[in-house]
Amino acid sequence: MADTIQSSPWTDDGIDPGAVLLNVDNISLSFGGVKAISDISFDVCKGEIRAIIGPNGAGKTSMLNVINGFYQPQEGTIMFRGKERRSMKPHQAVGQGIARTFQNVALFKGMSTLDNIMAGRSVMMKRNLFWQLLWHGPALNEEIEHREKVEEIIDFLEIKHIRRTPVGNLPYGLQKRVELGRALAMEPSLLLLDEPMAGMNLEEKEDMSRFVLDVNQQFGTTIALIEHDMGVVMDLSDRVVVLDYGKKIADGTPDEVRNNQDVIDAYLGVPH
Amino acid sequence: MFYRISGQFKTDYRSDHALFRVRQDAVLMGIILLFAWVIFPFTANEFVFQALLIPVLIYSLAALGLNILTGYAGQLSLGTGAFMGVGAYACYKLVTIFPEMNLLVAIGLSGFFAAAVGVAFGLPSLRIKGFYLAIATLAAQFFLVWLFEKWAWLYNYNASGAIQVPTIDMFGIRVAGPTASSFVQYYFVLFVVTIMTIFAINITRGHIGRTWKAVRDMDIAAELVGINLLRSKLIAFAVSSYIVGVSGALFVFLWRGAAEPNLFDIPLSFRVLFIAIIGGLGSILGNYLGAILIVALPVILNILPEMVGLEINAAVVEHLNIMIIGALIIAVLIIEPHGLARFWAIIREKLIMWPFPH
Amino acid sequence: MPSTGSNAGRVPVTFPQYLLLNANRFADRTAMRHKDMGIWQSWSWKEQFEEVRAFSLGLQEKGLKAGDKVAIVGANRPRLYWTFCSVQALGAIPVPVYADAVAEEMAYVLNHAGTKLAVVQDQEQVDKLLSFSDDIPELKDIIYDEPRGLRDYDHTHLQSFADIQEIGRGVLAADSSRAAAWEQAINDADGDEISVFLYTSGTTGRSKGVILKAGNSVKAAEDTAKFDHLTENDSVLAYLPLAWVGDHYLNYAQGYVSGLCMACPESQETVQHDLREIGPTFYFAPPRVFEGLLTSVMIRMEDAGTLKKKMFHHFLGVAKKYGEAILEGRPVSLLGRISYGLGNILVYGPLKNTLGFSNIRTAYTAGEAIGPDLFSFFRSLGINLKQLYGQTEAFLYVTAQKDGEIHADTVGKAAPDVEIRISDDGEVQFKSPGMFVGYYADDEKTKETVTEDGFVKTGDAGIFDSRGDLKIIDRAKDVGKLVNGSLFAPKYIENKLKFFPNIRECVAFGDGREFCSVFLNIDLVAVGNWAERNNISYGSYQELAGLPQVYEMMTEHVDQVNRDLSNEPMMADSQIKRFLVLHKELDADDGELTRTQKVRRSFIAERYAPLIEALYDGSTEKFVETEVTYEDGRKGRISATVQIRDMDVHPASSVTREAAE
Amino acid sequence: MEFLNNVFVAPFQDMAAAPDFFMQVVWEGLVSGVLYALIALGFVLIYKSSRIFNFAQGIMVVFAALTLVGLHEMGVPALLAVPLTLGVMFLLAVAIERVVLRPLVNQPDIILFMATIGITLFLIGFGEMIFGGENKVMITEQLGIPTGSFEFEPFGGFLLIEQKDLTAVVGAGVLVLVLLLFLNRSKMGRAIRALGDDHQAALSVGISLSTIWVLVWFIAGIIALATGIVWGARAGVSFALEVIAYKALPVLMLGGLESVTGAIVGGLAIGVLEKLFEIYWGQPLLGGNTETWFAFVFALIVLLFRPQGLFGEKIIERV
Repeated sequence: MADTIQSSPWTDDGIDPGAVLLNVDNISLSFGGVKAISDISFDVCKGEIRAIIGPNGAGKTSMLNVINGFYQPQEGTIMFRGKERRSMKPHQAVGQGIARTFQNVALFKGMSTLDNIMAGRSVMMKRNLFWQLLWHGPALNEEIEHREKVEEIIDFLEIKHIRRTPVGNLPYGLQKRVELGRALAMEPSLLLLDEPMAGMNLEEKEDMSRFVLDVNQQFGTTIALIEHDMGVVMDLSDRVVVLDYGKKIADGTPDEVRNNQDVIDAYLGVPH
Repeated sequence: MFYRISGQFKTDYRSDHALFRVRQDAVLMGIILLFAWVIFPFTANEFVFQALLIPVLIYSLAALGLNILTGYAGQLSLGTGAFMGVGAYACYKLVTIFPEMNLLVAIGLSGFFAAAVGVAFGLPSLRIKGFYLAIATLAAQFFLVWLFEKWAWLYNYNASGAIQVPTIDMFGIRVAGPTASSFVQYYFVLFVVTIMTIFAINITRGHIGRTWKAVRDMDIAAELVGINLLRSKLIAFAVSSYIVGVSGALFVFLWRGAAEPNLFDIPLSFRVLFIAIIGGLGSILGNYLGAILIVALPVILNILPEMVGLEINAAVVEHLNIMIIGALIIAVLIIEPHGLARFWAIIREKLIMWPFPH
Repeated sequence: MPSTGSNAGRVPVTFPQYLLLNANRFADRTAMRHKDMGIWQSWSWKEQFEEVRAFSLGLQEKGLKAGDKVAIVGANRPRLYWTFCSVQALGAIPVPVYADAVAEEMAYVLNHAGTKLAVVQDQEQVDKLLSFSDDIPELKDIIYDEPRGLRDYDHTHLQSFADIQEIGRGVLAADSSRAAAWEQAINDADGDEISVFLYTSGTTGRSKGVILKAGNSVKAAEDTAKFDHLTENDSVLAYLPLAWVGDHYLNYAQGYVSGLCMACPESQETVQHDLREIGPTFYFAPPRVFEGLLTSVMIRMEDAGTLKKKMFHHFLGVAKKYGEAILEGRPVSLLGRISYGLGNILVYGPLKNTLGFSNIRTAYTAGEAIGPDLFSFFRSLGINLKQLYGQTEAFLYVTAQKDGEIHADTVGKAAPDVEIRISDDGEVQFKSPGMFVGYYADDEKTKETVTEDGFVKTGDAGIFDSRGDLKIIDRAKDVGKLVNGSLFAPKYIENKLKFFPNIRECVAFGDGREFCSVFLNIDLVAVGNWAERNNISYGSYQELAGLPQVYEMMTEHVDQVNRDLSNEPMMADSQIKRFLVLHKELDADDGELTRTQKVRRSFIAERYAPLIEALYDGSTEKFVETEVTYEDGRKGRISATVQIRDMDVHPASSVTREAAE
Repeated sequence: MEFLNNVFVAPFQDMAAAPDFFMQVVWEGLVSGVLYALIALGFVLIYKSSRIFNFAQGIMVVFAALTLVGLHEMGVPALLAVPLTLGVMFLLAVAIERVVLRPLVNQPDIILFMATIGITLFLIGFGEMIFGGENKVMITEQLGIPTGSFEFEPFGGFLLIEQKDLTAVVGAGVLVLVLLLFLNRSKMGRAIRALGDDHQAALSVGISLSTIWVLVWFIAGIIALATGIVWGARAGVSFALEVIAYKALPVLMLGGLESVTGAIVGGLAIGVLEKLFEIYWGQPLLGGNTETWFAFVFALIVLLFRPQGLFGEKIIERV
């Protein structure tokens, strides 16, 4: 039963609901002279769904990569859970409660759904080599303990029937769902979703939207997402940042953004 | 067909995580163990021990070590032979410096030397990937073999430049040296291989094994789910090299009896690699299947013409053997890139689905 | 652990009493399983007892009293099954409702039964109930099993199953005497209490609430459990709709009485897989499920290699020859036994295993006629498949086939303690231990159904064959008479014809006529395949249907049916004298079939009146023109000259005639 | 102190003391380097065009040389033996494409790599069975390669340059030039280069994938023959030659798997450096024979600081 999920400490990051969880300040990032992001600032508040939108090449994915430590920005600072940082290793970001999914599904193809999601809990699994060699005893207990958590996620995402299927054999929509499951398994306080609905049909999009909302409501997980489908973004998110050519051009509620002239121009491809 | 899995269901995670989730697998394993532990040793003659049983076990173990690194953690290594050498030389030094040391302990310890060297050569793996890393492991291969040759201390300044296994008793039973019986040596090797296999199974199905597979399948994603790549890879290098080192010690002490540096040269590395590939990367079982094939093939090629009354000279047989192994590798890769282990998995699956084709 | 004091030695007369008994005698044996979170979560009888008690006490605390009705809506879930017993323990009445019923239908049942509480599975059901909450003023509270998605709902009249159990456990912890009082109340029951309302799915008119009494229900279940030797070692997969009498009887009632283990599947989609995992010992499925299984077996074997296919069909042949005889313990030659044994290793054993039938001791099918070949196929594999005939009003069993007395064309003899008779107009009537006491709040219907001497009218027409087995031949209202006064049961004849794979549909006529005649629809796939194999070319259904070779084939089939009929004294006069193959397929789009693919006899009779006329006026062919609706909705007309064939009639078999006389 | 002196001072003093010997060492290194570069070039070509890490390149050298000498032993005139050998190499390319590459198309890199190891083994067994395993002498003279030597006396010392080495260097240079011209100027060559980047684009040129593969493997075969002749002339023809093929691997690490320039520069650099190391450090300090591993360790160390190799582009990882 999913009863226990409600009482899990997933959101226990010491930040009050509504307060700033992540603050991105004057970030700039460039690759060999090409500016991917220039001087962008915005914040993500605890418990909200924050969307980052923009035309292709606007620097959205780069922004996520900066947030979870995959890229090191040349300028600017990031404040997460009240601590300021310049840079960190991605696996340290996970340790601090940032999880993410990828634009192109990045699952472990040779492993089953179950193992993929279990892999999401690697950070939390502490039994060392010695215990692993023995298997029976502490290592197995730890494995089972995490299996129980993972089964809750599998139940939550309604992917029970593919539990033991190698993910490489799954249809795209389900792969995306498994990837969300793997991110959830990290029990993040901030979940970054990179185009969670890309390449999906309408029905799959509706399913995924429901899961995103459910995650947000049921676990109180703060979510920052990139998405192309404007309809989905406007329905899902509490606040929206709009990027274009690596610059921030608008920031506000879906309604505010929808009526912003710069945004309309950017999406219509008006040169500037 | 014989796999009838209806009614075998799991009521807790403990049994769901059991090694044999299907009863018939356990039965099959029991039969294999019965053969390995009782039937083979009591029916084999000297030739079978020396040409088949003991080398199969030792090569399997070496391939198992390599498979952990290459098949599970995805780090291609071409230097297995040299790491076997580290194990063998370490063991040699241990038993000659501490003659009282139990051979089992000495072999166990010698693995740690191999592990240490493995970690040292594994360090670049964070920055160097794929084929570049494979070439880098050749650096270990060539450097170490050169070292075995040039560092006279390693072979106790023997004039021949080779190491000679001394006579060693354990609990009053002769286990190594020219006068040790094959029967005893077989059990010794079997014991070590069994223990190592259990360890390997345990570690590959646990969370460390899972991080390896994650790194293998997609290292960037692995990093972004919080897996420390360097740590994960180094553990793989250490565990792999340990097992390879132990197999190297067994190779010399329980089988060959003596070794020159060039024994550990690149042909040995490749031999082990072939076993792992033909057996199946990313599988434990495959190492045994691959070893059986690669070890038995020349024996069969030698015996077969005789049996049908043909006389083929030894050199031709040798060349034929190499050719066939080469062709076999290509054939296995074309038919089933995941090796004999996958063949078995498919057969098993078919037996479960029987009489349906899929 | 329940105290045994006051109840020692007494035979339980209610299901809650059985719960107490089982919690003692089968304490640590598994009572319930549910595939959830990747494993089969299991509860022993003792644990089940504790779950039920906690929920029951929680309900009591919430004010549920004897006589209150509680709706139960959802799929097969342990908590919903526990709800039955929890409610019954308080003297209240569970009312299971079909979870897939449309809102209007569900509202009707809830209002009619007057439920004040509903225990439902999940958000979907909660939403459904809330959507028409204005129409069901009496329903005050909803309790749900799965909390998913319900977090932000207004919880003033909505609570989770777990919360209610928490209340119950709190009560127990606070006041230890409550447990004893709860058990005492259970033990005080004398069996005259109402056990459950089962609403029949209304094929005609509104649903009717069948009232079943505890003592009767228990007695019926005890009888059949004994009949099939069910014990605590048996297991079933509970996958049938919760509100259907079959599920309630076979799983819940027989389960409590015998102590068997009930397993709930993970979801409706995984039933086949879960069945395979559990490998139950007792199984029930309607004929269409078995038919689907057979079809899928054959289709899956199509992809096999030639050698394997040959082997497979060879051993199916062996099974056909010896299988049933071996199953029934009849003498079989040594060679036959060896062949069958080999087949068992190579085919039957593995096949049963992949289907999940390895451990089956008893399997039942019911609900409609099952084809003799289909029936024999499963029996020849060594599966003890039997037929039963039952009704909600009987609390299931009216007849059941006894081990070793199995015939594909009958539903067996009266079940234990059941009395059956056939009324003058051919209707089957019965008196049974589990018999209902009436329809809830519908005395008129009750009077219509129960005769003055206490028999229940089934609405089915039946006959006893020479062995004394009951044959159900049709709905009573569809049965007519030939001019000579002998019985005419169209469905019976149609079913016999439809068991031929080449015949897709057929309609029999004869009521008030001289003789019986039929319309046939060939099966385009089966006959098409046959035509291809024999190099017969055809352009359309119409052309194929009119081919002389096809008529030859149909003649053979009809003749076979006539031969069969001639062996049945009651039916010998219904042999088919004339038939025709219709020039078009009967189609739901044209109103000839219902959406559930049943023939609409009267509509067809009207639409094809000229053809019927031709059948009885002796002409050998008839030109007709018919309006048809194409798939895209357009209308068109097709015309054809339909051939009519005369058939020879077989003399009624003298042996059976004598026996009948 | 003495140790530091031995490592960091003495070798350079030695070099300065005998500049003529130093030049001799560099020359020897260069000649080896040319051969390394040639083998590496074969690797690069195949890798560029098909993403296959062709482990069999080394054995192709041996196989080509053996075939040439073997044919001559059977009485085929030397100058006819060369085209015949080329024919054999072409058949080999066709066979490999048919039997190995085509069935394995779209398999992961590592599988193809393993397959080339299979090819290696097969060719070893096959070659030995046909031509025997014993050492053979390259038919240098018969091919018209000059065998004399030039002697110089720079800095009052003595420098010996063998004519066959010079021929090898010049010949290799010509071969590389022709190859570069082919790759850059011809339609086929451009297709090969495009293939490395994008299969579709290459196919749109209108040349079938199998044709390109056969061609590339054939070119690798030509290079192998050239290498085999040159190296055989220096060290005799036997399967020991295979070892030199391994030397091409650190060259590839250093130069990058896809860079033609990298292969050439890397080959020359490694040839020279390993010789210098052996003479000035290896033999006096380490007991010699360091050439077996020097190149690998050197490449490994370089790679640690430049993971993309000397000529690779900086890798930006994307997700």
